[in-house]
Amino acid sequence: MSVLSLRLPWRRRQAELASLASAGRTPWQQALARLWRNRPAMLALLFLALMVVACVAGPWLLPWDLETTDALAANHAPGATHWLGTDFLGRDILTRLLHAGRISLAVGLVSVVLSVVLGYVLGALAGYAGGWLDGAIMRLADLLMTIPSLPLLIILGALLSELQVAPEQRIYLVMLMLSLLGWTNLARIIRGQVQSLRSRDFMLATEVLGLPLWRRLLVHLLPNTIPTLIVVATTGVAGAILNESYLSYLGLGVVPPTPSWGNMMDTANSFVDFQRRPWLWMPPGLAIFATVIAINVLGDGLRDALDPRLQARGAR
Amino acid sequence: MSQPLIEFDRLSVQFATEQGVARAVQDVSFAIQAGESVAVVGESGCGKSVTALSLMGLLPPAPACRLGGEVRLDAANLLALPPAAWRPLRGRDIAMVFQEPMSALNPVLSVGEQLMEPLLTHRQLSPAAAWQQAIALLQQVGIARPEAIAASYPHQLSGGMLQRVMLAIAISCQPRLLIADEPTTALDVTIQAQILDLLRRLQQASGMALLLITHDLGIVAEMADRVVVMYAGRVVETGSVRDIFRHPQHPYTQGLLASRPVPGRRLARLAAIPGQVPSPLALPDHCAFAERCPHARPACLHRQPVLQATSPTQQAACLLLSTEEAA
Amino acid sequence: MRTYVLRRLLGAIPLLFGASLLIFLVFALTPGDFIDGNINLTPQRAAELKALYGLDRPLWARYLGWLSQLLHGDLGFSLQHQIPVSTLLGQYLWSSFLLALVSLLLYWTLSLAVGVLAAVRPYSWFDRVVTLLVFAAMSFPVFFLCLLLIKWFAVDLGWLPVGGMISIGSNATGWDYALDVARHMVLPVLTLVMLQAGGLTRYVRASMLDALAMDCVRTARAKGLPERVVILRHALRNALLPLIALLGFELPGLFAGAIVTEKIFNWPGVGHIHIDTLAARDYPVLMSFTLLLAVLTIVGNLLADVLSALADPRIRLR
Amino acid sequence: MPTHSPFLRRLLAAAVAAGVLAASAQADVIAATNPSAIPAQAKARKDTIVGAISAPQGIFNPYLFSNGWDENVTEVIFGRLVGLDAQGKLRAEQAESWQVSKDGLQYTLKLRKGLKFSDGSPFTADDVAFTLTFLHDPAYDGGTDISLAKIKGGDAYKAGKASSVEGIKVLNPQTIQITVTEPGATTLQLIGGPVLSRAWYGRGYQPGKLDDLRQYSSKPLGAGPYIYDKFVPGQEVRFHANPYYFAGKPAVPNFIYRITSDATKLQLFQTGETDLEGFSINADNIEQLKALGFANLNIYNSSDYSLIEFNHNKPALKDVRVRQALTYALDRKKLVDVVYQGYGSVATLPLSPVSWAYDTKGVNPYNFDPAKAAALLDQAGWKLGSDGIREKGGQKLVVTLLATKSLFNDALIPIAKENFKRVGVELRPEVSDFNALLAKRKAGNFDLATFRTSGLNDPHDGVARFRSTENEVGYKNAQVDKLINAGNGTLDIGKRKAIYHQLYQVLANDAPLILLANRKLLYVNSSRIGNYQPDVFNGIFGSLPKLKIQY
Repeated sequence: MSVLSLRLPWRRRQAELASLASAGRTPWQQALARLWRNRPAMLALLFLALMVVACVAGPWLLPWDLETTDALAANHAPGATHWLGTDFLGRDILTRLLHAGRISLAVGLVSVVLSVVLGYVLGALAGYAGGWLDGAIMRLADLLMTIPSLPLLIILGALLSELQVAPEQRIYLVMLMLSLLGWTNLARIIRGQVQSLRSRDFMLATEVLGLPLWRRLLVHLLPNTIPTLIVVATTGVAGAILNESYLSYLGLGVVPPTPSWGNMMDTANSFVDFQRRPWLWMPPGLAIFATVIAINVLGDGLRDALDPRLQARGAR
Repeated sequence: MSQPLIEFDRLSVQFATEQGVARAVQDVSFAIQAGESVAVVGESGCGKSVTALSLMGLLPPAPACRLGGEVRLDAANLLALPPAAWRPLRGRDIAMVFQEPMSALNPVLSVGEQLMEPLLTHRQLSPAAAWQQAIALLQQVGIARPEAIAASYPHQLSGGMLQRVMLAIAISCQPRLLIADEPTTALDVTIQAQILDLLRRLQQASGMALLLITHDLGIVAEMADRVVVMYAGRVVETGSVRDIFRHPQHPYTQGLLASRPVPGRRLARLAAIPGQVPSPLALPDHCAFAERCPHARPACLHRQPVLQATSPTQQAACLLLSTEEAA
Repeated sequence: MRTYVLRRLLGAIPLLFGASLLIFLVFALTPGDFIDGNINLTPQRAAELKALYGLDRPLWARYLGWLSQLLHGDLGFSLQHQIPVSTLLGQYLWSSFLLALVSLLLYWTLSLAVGVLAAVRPYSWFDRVVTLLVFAAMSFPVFFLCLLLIKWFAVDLGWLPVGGMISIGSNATGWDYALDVARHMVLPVLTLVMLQAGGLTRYVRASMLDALAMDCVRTARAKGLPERVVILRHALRNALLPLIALLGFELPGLFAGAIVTEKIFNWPGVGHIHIDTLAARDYPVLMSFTLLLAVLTIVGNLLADVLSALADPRIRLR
Repeated sequence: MPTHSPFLRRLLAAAVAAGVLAASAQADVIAATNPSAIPAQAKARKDTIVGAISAPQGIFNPYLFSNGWDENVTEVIFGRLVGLDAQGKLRAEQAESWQVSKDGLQYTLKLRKGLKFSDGSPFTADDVAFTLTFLHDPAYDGGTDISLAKIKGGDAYKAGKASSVEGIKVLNPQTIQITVTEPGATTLQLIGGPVLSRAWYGRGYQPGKLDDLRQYSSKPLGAGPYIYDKFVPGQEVRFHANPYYFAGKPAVPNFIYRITSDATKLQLFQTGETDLEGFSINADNIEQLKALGFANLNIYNSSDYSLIEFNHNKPALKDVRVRQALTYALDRKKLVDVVYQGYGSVATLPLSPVSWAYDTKGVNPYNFDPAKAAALLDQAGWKLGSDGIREKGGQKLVVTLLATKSLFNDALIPIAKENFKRVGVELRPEVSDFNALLAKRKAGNFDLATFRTSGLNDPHDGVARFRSTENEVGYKNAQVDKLINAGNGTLDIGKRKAIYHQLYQVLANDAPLILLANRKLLYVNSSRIGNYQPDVFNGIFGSLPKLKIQY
């Protein structure tokens, strides 16, 4: 038989079996319990937690100063003195990597959480409520999608510098604004899914039961859209971390000398650095990679925990 | 007795889950004769649907799900078949009707298309002939405007209507066995009766065997020749409808009958039996019903009962029965 | 259906006016203009030039001027390139479109195939390898990928040109021209496919996993349909529905130009025009180009809605 | 202290080499070691040289282009009446000779005999008059500011009060006379630029309406070494040799400007797609290019300089001691070493080291001296606060720095921040794109701004920004104004040199800005191309007519 052959992913009954095992608790407690038992998800969570701790505490533990430049120690390969080498100003890569993680992790998570929440709520509302609300939300989305983001960012950069907002806080305001503009794509996708889900019997049942709207959106529709949200979240985290460095061209990103994973990679964008000094770009690249993988695994775990019916672990 | 159509022989099914191994079905043995109606009864999670699906080959593949024993169709072990050899049997020899007609049909394909599929696959009809046949089948299941219904999509039809469509699909290739997994649970009471009536008529007309999976003893009494009672993955009692309803031997069967729904009130389920079904992840080595059993003795917490004949047509698995006999 | 499309099209008119106003305001408020960017001008000469270009007129007058121009079908005159904006865009838009269209076709095909395969065998080695590759491609910037491809295929192996759209000094026409362009397209297309396929593969996989879990897929199997039919006809058709919205987003993308990729491969696309004109604050070009993308965005979303309704009988058009 | 890395040794060696070269006007050449390594693709191009260019836009009119790449294209097509040599001195090209009256108010240019445009039509003084008159058109919006030449009657013509420019007089087909109202050292370069043919450009031209003339931007006609063939947008500009070029038809029949970008120019050169290319200068690039074997490396000083500008309208920066202190506080040597890796130098004068006017004698070099900086700040009344930041009258000494994102600034900002902190000054960098930077600067909303000048042809171009009439950031110094005017008011190089030397000393003491660096440029040619001698004032154009293909 062809590669496509497979047997039915066996979910529903298995879920019933699992739910029997944890009967007698509220759905949320059950979900948490399921998440707790999900070993890959817990490992991912542990990894993220360790990363946060390392980024917060690490720079204090290392002997190198973040901003002190040393022309004589420029571009050293990794070694005993500098474990991950030094950059073109002789600054310790490891120290900068960990320090950069503070901003990059915060930026990645903040922007993703914001746009996912906005995109989900508005998309689900539009798809579920339909009618004029759907029309209004979608036309607003259309309009927002037409606004050119680059000049808007330049304006924002000028405005923030006019208002004398400290550079280290600007990035968060920018993330907020990008989320306010950037929910549109996700909202359209979610809306499409919800329109299909709306007519499935379990949603009709919630309507018949007269459950409040928020409960229908959060408890019944959310688990069904989680796979999409995970995809958006993982692509979003990587994108936000990398794009942060492009924002600094417009005065909106992190201002040098403060490091971020994005701008660390960005300074190694010449072919020579790429080929001959991998220590300049590999550490931040791998850090982003690991973060994205961890978030993906955690997201999968969350999905399984929230709606075991959708468990897709087949041959795990 | 002639060669049975279907024979479950010490079937066991285990699922590997994150939390451990779930023993969904253990040591299940029973047979279905050609043209016979057999009902499998039990609470949800007792393994009755898994048993049915093992017959269809629709359980997940190896590492996630492990099968033991044999399931035989015409004396050939289905579990030993490669997937490719199993597929042509589905829909042609064995068909299945599911609990929720709303989700069991594909929302983006028209009813007619879905009805034509098995005809095209198993009977190699031309599309035009398959369409004609589909209309005829819809008429056969009592649908008034078959052309209009065939052109419509599942979301445009009521639950009862959809279950009729499901039945039409199931009988389209004249299977020898029809599995009906809680076929009326999701439907209104009035529709339930119509569907059951239809099911019975179809069975009589074609002479196919019926494996009815239900928790509703009312339906069992109406439809079945024989009953298989399952509890926690095991068969606890089996016998003719008369045997089971007149003199149930197993305390669980007795409890089930005592908690039979009062007419007009559905979903009363098993209020009469205290406690809960044990988790398939943590099944005891002793009688799984012992904790809930009103007649349990100390021995019940130490041994696993086996099925034994209590009459020529009835068998039960209970230690109480064997100790009484021994005494 | 026809009335729905008609109503949406009519509804797009005020939307477009809104978009044009927003776009105008955004650019009008952007710090700096075409004259400010020239450090060699004396203040007197700068003032003279601003008056020549009408940059000293009040905002509303400039907006109305632009609007009436647009309504006459005139996209304006590029300050920087000194040719009509339509001519300028015409020079670069189609090469961007060509690149984007070929990549689009390839990465949708690839993503669908890979996403479906990964979903059919979730957590298999194939799925895991694909997942890792996708996330690796996401975690490193575009230019790394471009540089790597150039190093391998153009410098070390010498199979393909480093960049550009035609060979140096080439006067080829007809088939020879097409072949020349095709050779130059390979690497940028490869880059775009690798970049875009990542996210899309994840979407397809998630959507397909969802579809495979539907009861109707089990029904299809119970009917004894061949696995190929179960996957492609029953599961994939359901999995494609949420992806239609994504397809709608691609329409403006076809004409927007891939900024980094075009730059590194010297592809004469509209991406660098966008960046150059922004750096020079050539507002007539920027505004018209942005408005063009706005129109495409609105049309793309409308198309997505119509397609969704055609593909999903449950979504009735209101 | 770790032992020196091989990289550092290379860096030091390069720095020594660069020091030796610093005063040389000619390019330092690192010759190809293995010409046989020339890629086959390049060798196959027997009659064509491929140069590199960044982003031409297709406005091939020397007075209408809006970006410098188009200017490079027009140089090839048009040539000039009066050019510059490798030292920045005037050089006769299409004009055979010129005379300037004693008072510097009258310029007489004599054209070469038998000059022809590339279509064979005659090139006369009338065409020069047409060109200069056109530049006074009120509708003219190009980058050339002819008003700086102060031609007599120019303003009247521009205002529509005269039908011709009074100061432009054609004496005979070979001679033109220009009368100006103010002497100017750069006037000859302004009036001795590229010439537009009246027959070609003037056909449908009417004063006040440029539309007709503009259409010839894509069909240029000039008298330069090569004739324009075709512009393939985003790809290349193609030329063929001009048989009517005054110095003789160039030896190589075809020339192409191929569009390249920083990311892949090395790969394009390496695979033989380009013959001539410019690279940003650093040890990495030089090492890679040398390794190719077939590349000739030409290294020479650039004519621009980078700087940090003070906003003189800010009270703290009005104090000369603060400006001096900030200059002393900045370790510019380190900056130059890190960025240019031995191929640049700390700027002491607002001028390229190759210029004839370059003379640092007696000019304060402001060597890195944090102690002196601290002392100056103390004198100015800025006392160290408890947080390590100086304050005066409750005001903290916090300065903003406007910068764009660039490799140079990636090094400048960390170094400046660290250096300033050391003397008790907090630096707040503000990054934006260049246009927004200039807008902010114009609005006066900044303390410091950093950027690089464009290429400077005359010493006057380097100091014009300090003149109070042209300064946009509030700098005023009467003595400086006087010296700048004097320097621009005579054409005698000896006199000018003395004036500028005095001006540089005054400017250094006044510290109106922090001069950062003079960089070097790296131009590379495939060794198959002979006679290639790029220089700072002419780039590749200076030797273009003489190039030949050797392999």
